[in-house]
Amino acid sequence: MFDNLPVLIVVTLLMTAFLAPLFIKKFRPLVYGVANAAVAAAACASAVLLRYALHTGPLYVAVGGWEAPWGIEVAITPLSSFVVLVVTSIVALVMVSMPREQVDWPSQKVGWYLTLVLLLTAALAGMTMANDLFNIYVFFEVTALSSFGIVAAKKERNAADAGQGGYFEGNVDIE
Amino acid sequence: MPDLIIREITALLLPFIQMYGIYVIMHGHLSPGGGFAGGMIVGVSLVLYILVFGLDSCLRKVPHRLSSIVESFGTLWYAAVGFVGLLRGTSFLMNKGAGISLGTPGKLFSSGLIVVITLGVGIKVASTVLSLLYTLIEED
Amino acid sequence: MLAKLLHNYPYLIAALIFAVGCYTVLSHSNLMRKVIGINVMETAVFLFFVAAGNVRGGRPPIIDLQNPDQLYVNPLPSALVLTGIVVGVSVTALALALVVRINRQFGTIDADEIAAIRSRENV
Amino acid sequence: MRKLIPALVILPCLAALLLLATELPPYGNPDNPANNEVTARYLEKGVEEAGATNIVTDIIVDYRAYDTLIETTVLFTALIAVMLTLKGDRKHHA
Repeated sequence: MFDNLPVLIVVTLLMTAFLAPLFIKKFRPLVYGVANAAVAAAACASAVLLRYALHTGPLYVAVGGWEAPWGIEVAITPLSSFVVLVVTSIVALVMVSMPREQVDWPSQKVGWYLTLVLLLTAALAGMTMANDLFNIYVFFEVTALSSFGIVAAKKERNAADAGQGGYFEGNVDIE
Repeated sequence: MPDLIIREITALLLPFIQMYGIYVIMHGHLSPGGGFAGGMIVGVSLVLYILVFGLDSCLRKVPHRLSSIVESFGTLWYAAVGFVGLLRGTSFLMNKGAGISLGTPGKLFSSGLIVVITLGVGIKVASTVLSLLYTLIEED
Repeated sequence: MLAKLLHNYPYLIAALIFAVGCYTVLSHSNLMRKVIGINVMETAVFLFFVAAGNVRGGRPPIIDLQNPDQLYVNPLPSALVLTGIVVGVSVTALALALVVRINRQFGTIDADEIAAIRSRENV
Repeated sequence: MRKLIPALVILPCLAALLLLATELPPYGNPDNPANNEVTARYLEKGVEEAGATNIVTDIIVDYRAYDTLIETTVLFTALIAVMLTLKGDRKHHA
């Protein structure tokens, strides 16, 4: 019954992220609202999954219908759905205070920043639920790139240096 | 602005490079290549255009705003194709299992959603290469 | 042992390229050279993956429908490396953007000079 | 000094990697553990199940399509992060 819900959590956040920079100029409050609603919906969905995993047992979804050695498997265990719930609800709470913090930012920058936050949330959720090593690697790259971008978004000149340092250390870790 | 020979030869070659890129995108399921390789070829042809004819001339033909929008919609296209399987009552990103006809293997219009996805990825990669170059070399 | 190493020559070359890239990253303080070194290391990893999937005498994994019984190389490492290459391109793009911004804000792309500037500021 | 210390660090690592290369299965052997039943199914049933004669396309766009969706997202993320890094503080945007 919940077979598509784990993938839909990730994909909904991704689609919101793709649309955010396109509409930010004309509908700035609306984009804030939709982004926050998407993260909140992801939190609700993960709560549903947590309840399912606790009552019925773990859920293993074969994405695209291909079984585990051939396709990608997504695992919903009590632990993974709990971590997703924690991540998404923290981001949802943080995003409530975002419009007030970013009043003097230009619209375009707000759009890119929101996109990166949504991508980071989606990638963290997806990485937690993934049950496939290569899938974890790809999600890890999204996490890394979006967090470097968020770090370097500040105006101070140390921010770029910090992003660069994170890039080198992160890459050496991967390889 | 480079000299006459470079400009003329580039003008002569560009359509063929882009045609080859589109060929690689369209035949991704039959021959080596696919969305990423073909999109990269089309994108690199636009990079060549910028190198030879200058940034302003390319910005007039393909504005930065347009390439960003195409980029966003290319990624959205992939996710939207994934919903086809969902709407037919099966799993996300399903191709044959969702009851889509695969056609005759080896023909150009075969393999169901693979062609559709490859086309979207190709357009997206081409516009990403162009947008990245715009962002990196534009002056403030 | 040397004969076995020479028989596994793609792995030998991958290890050498990896060491060259790692040495470039560690020994230079210029950020551009560090980015190049990381790209060289990536190339070594991709070479290792593709070589691990090779089958001697195998054809490229494009099925010939007329004569079905052929030996094909392993398609899975190629598919994974394709993803890896795209990821490498994106990471390189972001690294170059960070280098451009560091150059704009510090006026240099040398890691040692940046560290000196920052330590002078923080005193 | 700048050149010597990295070389001293890397040479033992290189020796370890070369030692590893001698222990790996012989290059190009069809019986290697990398060519297992997963690959066999891709090669035997790929055309029938996914429809494309190029097996690599079958794998990345059908069997592992979720990975490729995230991969295009990586490109998108990189572009947005580059824009935020370089143009975040511009007052007006084209």
